[in-house]
Amino acid sequence: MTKLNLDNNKIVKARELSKEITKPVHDYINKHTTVAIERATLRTLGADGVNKDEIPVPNIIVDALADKIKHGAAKHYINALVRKNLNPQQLNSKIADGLDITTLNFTDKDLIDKKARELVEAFASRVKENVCFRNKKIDQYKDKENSPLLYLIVATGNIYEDIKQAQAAARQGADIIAVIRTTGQSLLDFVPYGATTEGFGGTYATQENFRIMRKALDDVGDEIGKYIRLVNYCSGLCMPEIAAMGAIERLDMMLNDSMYGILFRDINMYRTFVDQKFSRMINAFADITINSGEDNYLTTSDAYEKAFTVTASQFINEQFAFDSGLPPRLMGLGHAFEMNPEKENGFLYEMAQAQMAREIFPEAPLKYMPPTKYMTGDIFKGYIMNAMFNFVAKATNQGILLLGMLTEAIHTPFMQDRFLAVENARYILNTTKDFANDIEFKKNGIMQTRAKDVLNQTIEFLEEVNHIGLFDAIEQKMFAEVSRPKNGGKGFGGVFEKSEEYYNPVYEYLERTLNLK
Amino acid sequence: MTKLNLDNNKIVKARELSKEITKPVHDYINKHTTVAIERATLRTLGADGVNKDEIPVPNIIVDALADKIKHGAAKHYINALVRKNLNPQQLNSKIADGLDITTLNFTDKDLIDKKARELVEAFASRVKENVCFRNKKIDQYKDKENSPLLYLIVATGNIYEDIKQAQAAARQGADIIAVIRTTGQSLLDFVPYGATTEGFGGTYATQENFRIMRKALDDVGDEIGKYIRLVNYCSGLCMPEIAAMGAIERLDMMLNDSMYGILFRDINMYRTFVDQKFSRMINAFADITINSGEDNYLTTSDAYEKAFTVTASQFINEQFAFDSGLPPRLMGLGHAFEMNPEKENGFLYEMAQAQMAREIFPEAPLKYMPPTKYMTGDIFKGYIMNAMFNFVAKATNQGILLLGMLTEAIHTPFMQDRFLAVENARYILNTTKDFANDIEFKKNGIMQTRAKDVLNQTIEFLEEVNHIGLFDAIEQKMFAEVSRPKNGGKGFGGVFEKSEEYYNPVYEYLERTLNLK
Amino acid sequence: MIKPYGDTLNDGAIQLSFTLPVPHSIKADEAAKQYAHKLGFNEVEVVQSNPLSEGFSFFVVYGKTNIQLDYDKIEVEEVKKSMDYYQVNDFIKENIKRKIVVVGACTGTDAHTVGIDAIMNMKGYDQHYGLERYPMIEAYNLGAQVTNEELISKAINLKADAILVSQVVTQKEVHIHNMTELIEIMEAEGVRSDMIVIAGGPRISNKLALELGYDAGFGRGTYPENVASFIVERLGGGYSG
Amino acid sequence: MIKPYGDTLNDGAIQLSFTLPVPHSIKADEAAKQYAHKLGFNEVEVVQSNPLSEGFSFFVVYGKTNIQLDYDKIEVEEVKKSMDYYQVNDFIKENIKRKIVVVGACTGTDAHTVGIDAIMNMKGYDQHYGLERYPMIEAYNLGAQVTNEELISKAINLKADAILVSQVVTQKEVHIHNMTELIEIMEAEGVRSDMIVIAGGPRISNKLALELGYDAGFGRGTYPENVASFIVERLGGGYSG
Ligand code: B12
Ligand code: B12
Ligand SMILES: Cc1ncc(COP(=O)(O)O)c(C=O)c1O
Ligand SMILES: Cc1ncc(COP(=O)(O)O)c(C=O)c1O
Repeated sequence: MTKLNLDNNKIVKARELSKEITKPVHDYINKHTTVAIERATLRTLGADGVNKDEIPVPNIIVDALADKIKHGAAKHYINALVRKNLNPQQLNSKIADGLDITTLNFTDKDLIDKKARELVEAFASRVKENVCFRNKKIDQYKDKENSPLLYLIVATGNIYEDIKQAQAAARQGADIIAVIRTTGQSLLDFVPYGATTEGFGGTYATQENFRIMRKALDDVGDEIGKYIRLVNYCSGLCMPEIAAMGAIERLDMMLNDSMYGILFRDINMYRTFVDQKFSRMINAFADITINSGEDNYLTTSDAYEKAFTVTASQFINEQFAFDSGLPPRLMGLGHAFEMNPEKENGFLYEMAQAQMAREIFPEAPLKYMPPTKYMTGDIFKGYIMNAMFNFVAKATNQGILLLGMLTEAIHTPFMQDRFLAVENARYILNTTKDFANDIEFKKNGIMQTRAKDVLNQTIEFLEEVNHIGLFDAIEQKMFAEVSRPKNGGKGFGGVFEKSEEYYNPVYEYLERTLNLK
Repeated sequence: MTKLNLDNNKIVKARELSKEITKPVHDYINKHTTVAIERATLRTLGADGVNKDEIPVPNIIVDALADKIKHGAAKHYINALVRKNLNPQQLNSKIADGLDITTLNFTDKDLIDKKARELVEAFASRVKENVCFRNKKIDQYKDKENSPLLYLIVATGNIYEDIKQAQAAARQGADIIAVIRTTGQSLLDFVPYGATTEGFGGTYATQENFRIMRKALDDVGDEIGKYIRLVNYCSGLCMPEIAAMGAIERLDMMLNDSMYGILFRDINMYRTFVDQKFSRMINAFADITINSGEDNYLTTSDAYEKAFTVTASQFINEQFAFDSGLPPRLMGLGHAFEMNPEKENGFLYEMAQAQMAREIFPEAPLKYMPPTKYMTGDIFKGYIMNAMFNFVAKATNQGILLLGMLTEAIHTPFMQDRFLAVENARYILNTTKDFANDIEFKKNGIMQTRAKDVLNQTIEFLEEVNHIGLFDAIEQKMFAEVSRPKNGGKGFGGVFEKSEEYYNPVYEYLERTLNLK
Repeated sequence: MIKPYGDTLNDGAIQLSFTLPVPHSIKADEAAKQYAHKLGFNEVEVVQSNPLSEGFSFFVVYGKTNIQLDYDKIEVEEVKKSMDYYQVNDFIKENIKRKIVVVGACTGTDAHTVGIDAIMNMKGYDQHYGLERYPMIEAYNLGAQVTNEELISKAINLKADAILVSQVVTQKEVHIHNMTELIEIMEAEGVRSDMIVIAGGPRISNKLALELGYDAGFGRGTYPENVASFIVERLGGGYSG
Repeated sequence: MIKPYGDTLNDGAIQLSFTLPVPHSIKADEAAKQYAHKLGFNEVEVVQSNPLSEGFSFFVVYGKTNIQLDYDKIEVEEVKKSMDYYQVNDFIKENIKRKIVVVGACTGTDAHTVGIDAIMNMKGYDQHYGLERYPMIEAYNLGAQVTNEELISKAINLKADAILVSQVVTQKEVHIHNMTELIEIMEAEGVRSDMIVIAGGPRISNKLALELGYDAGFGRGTYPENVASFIVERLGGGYSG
């Protein structure tokens, strides 16, 4: 028997509702493309580099296409390669120097298709090699992994400083390193280029930064006998491009939510929904675990009152993930320990919520976020809040544990803060190791009742969303207490209805490979 | 059903064994008195003050009696009062000035008895008033009490500095204040006199210090609307005198163990056993909760391996307490959270042990001691160890929670250390409030099995002690891994076989009142 | 004169923790100790030291210092008791005699809305109504990630009496750059003196804000009425409550 | 030259916490800040402040300092690699050619036996045999709360080569008084130079012990072989291992 004794019919019901909710969105998605999807497609085919104004080659191409983009950008790039008989690097530098490939006449369809197959094959085999390498390393070093995996962030703004911090964290016991992005990058409609050393509250996500951090983590991993996973942010206006870059540079996890950009970055909803699908297909193909962002709801809403919005969003994220070919084992659905520490029995409510996520999504490597909102300058109090959080994480068998920092309310982590966070987690995880197996929840006790109530509220909420429709529900403030107009927000101009002759060999390849057609 | 599902027959068995073990000791106790018992008796009758060499009046009398003490000291003091027609204060100063009352001829037995009744009555009514006052205050302020009660120590060495610290602690949320004694006082065969400002690692226990701290706590208690309990150490060579002083000055709890002095202070075993009985009778009469010292076993032995010695000692302490007329509600039996923090599932073993104490001694306000041995200079780690300790305390419904200090390995507590300790406890107690009620332990799980094993080991151990006899068992290192020779240790010279005509109206009064005869 | 207090008056006891960029070793411990001495501590105990990584070590230190502070000489601005919701509205009615206009935003790349929402939103914060609720205040909350240009032009259009700027992210001094820029643009456009400009955020102090050319700065735990009081008093002459 | 490290080389970041004997107030916060300035910090943030009692307030502070330390100039005694159990016994056999006698105790009012037991008892500590186990050492552990007189007279009677003193309680410098007294008595009795005298305990450093007239001092984490090595080398001339 499960601990919470939830009614399975209700879980099934919630899943059905999410399927109904996402259906019309999915119809929309299938009919549209975006500038970001096209740029991402170009990247998988080999487009890269920047011109003298630091404009990336994929942007130059897409900008030049303007609304011809509705036919797909890939054909132009492949055509140019064939016609000019160049390899991608050569073509990229010509484009950077001013060549406008969108004005070239198209060559034979067969030649283009052949070249497309070759390029897609090159991308696919690179990604498959990455997956293979990763699996081998994980398998080799499995014994030393923590359970849950310990996830630490670095956020110095300087990739070389980040490396020091990341390697230190790995040596201290981290399993996963996330390089936090600089504030504001998510609103850039291009991906910066090269190694960077100047970010605010985080470091730019660039392909070069991915590459050098990947290497640094592989090195320290071999040193300590562990595979250290690398995470970045597959979100914002360049979501699909980041997915492509991550697949190529062997990132292992990606923050990637179906609605986060809409609600928390005011990115247009159509843009986000269309982008997230392709991004997730790439993530699925590259065997990259996504982390959804339900924790964010609780930074603006009350974690006790609005717990159901987290559960509802998990169901919706799951459904969108299914639609993109992501298997449950790659769904790092998010949630967080954010109740007011002054709340009587807060620990029980947190445990109930975390256990509920565990039982509803049994195969998902749930990603559990630490207290942030109620952290204060009292680093001592914060440190024990983090301990209770670690306890719940272990007791409810979470997959990914983002470690809380005792200085959360003060600054981005110091090196010593991370050390103390790992020390905290290791102590708690070890001393409470089999606690969850050793107890049962009292029938109709506080925890069982709480989970039942939240599930009921979730179903009510999903019914209402389904009734109104997801687009309108978002407009009507039903999520995160924020209203986002359908045609408002950033990036709406980058959404295009696909033409009849829309061509995208990468999208097709992925659809086929992921059995989405 | 209980959480641990312990076999009740085994609990009964362990109790029977303890009864058998203490029987021969009790026979010894009944036949003997000690210098400390006589001095304590004198104190209850009014003896007090010091001479110019700082020798306390009770010591002057007892020293003068030499081995005439076997008839009891009380008769001499009462006789002197009657013969000289003085009140105790007047007599005390005469004694301090050199009067030797042991050379006075005895007056009429009747006159002595009458005076004895009067003096005992005065003592009894003072103590009863104290009890009454305390109960009234506790009742009045009940709502603000924590559960478990939060117990904090002060240890500056200076009673006036202690007061500041104690009042600060009370304002921060403490329910109980213990004034730690200066190192070495337990080996003094007299009680120092007056207010003191010079102690090492603690403050002298003197009647004046008791009095002024009592007043300070009553004051701050009224300020914050709480009854603040005061604790001191009823142990060492002056155990019965401290009991008497505590009864008079309305202390509320006393550290008081039947074997602690033997094992941890190398005080002679006969002396200790005889002293502890009278001390406990006074405590019982004054409605003072005792705190036994089982935690001390774990500072020298391993808490996992030697857990059974704690349980065994609890049974023995309980039996000795019964023999002195202490009801279970005054038995603050001790134990501690002292397992190695690196131990896998350590939290479960601690929880099992604490829950076992709870189930075996359902009415006792168990006193739970924090981690000390594995505390290090890493104050952050220490702080979360204390959090886990607080968690177990709440989950197993302990009565008295001695708060751990994050600086345990460094110094006696700073004011801020105490504040942080209270903050820690209040957060944990509140956030996990009904956790214990909301869970059950898995049948034959780690915790149930552990408790069963420890109870079995306890019984085996008690059987062996019973077989060998308690005196020899102590000599043979069976407790605390230390051997104490029967005739060795401090204070053996102060033990005397009572004569036929031994006279002690206080002892008799207490025996009668406590239904021990 | 005061000193820190551990368990005895003027014992000067302080707890420190820090990392040094040196490999964990006995030499590192000694360095930590001597470093504490350099900070003015005389009795120093390095009670814990841990390796963090190659070339980095972490220390917990307790020390005692003789450095004293003259407490009587500490000057803090007198915290004016701020008006409450009702008093602010009454004050505007009586002294300013028209609705006042306030425009607020979390500016630059900073996306933290909770702070500015706490001040401005209808529902307010911790049982204190936000400015939108004030009948005598027209409040416009532009949200987060608003550029300085946008904020200023909006304020000009609305003829704002006051601008509220929230800044939460302070890493690498990003808030300083951003706050300075706002004032520079306003001065360039010649509108600085037309409005009261106020900054707020958990790491913003009044002192810092004044230095950067703002009229006031508000930190942690500010309530809407605090900033409302300030604005209306500036606009309508002092308040003697 | 080094400085503390937060997240950037030489940022000089340090965490502090302390109590000031002043009532909790804005003035108290400012005092905490200025106090940190006096300690040499320039960017100071009082991130938390709490009332502790009437007239006492507690602060958590982060600060950045420019104070530097010349790491190259730090001198620590070279830690001689200590001999192990076998080497010590062999060394005694070869160089001293008789059993040596060691007498130890935790002295004064100090009742902490665990430390001296760790060094002397048969079973040892953390898998390191205690001195009683060494075939070439005759070890006498007198336990705790032993007076200096007792310890000295026992050492004289046993013709001890070395005396081991453990001191754990250090409050109000009780260990200093007690350790000093031992040396004074030994000197008065003219036996100081007859024996090696060693102190140990969690707050004892070699430096302190030397200052008080001991031959050596051992702190936290000492193993029996460390002190055994020291003794036999002193008795039998250097060891080059
Ligand atoms: C919630 C939160 C978020 C949410 C924000 C959601 C939202 N819609 O606002 C999310 C998850 C999106 C987020 C993201 C990030 N965050 Co954030 N976040 C926090 C958190 C946990 C709480 C902040 C909060 O809501 N406080 C509650 C409000 C009520 O308090 P307040 O802002 O201080 O406001 C009060 C006063 O300051 C004042 N006030 C504030 N503004 C104004 C304005 C005026 C005019 C006045 C008068 C008063 C005033 O009044 C308010 C009420 O009293 C803090 C950590 C913490 N516990 O403090 C980190 C924190 C602020 N975030 C931080 C960072 C770095 C980020 C990121 C940049 C990380 C990244 N690289 O991705 C991102 C990106 C955001 C961006 N582009 O800016 C850092 C900032 C470090 C620093 N000092 O520079 C913090 C301290 C966490 C940390 N230790 O790293 N974050
Ligand atoms: C266990 C313990 C006790 C036990 C002692 C049991 C026993 N038989 O020893 C009990 C409960 C009895 C006790 C009582 C007291 N304790 Co106590 N106790 C501790 C505790 C928890 C652990 C000490 C310990 O065993 N450490 C383990 C051993 C192996 O480590 P060690 O002693 O450092 O020894 C190592 C080295 O230092 C070195 N070493 C030690 N001695 C020697 C000698 C030589 C020659 C050499 C070469 C090396 C050497 O080698 C050892 C192995 O590496 C500490 C707190 C802590 N976590 O450290 C408090 C602590 C030491 N106690 C303290 C106090 C104040 C007391 C009391 C005085 C309190 C009171 N007023 O009642 C009493 C009274 C005792 C007295 N009269 O001295 C304080 C001391 C504060 C200070 N700095 O002055 C501490 C720090 C707790 C605190 N924060 O208040 N205590
Ligand atoms: C799902 C998700 N995406 C992205 C981010 C990062 O934010 P930004 O979009 O500003 O990079 C977060 C941060 O919490 C997140 O939860
Ligand atoms: C039962 C008991 N008595 C007394 C004491 C205090 O020790 P001392 O006898 O040195 O005052 C303790 C300390 O832990 C104790 O547990």
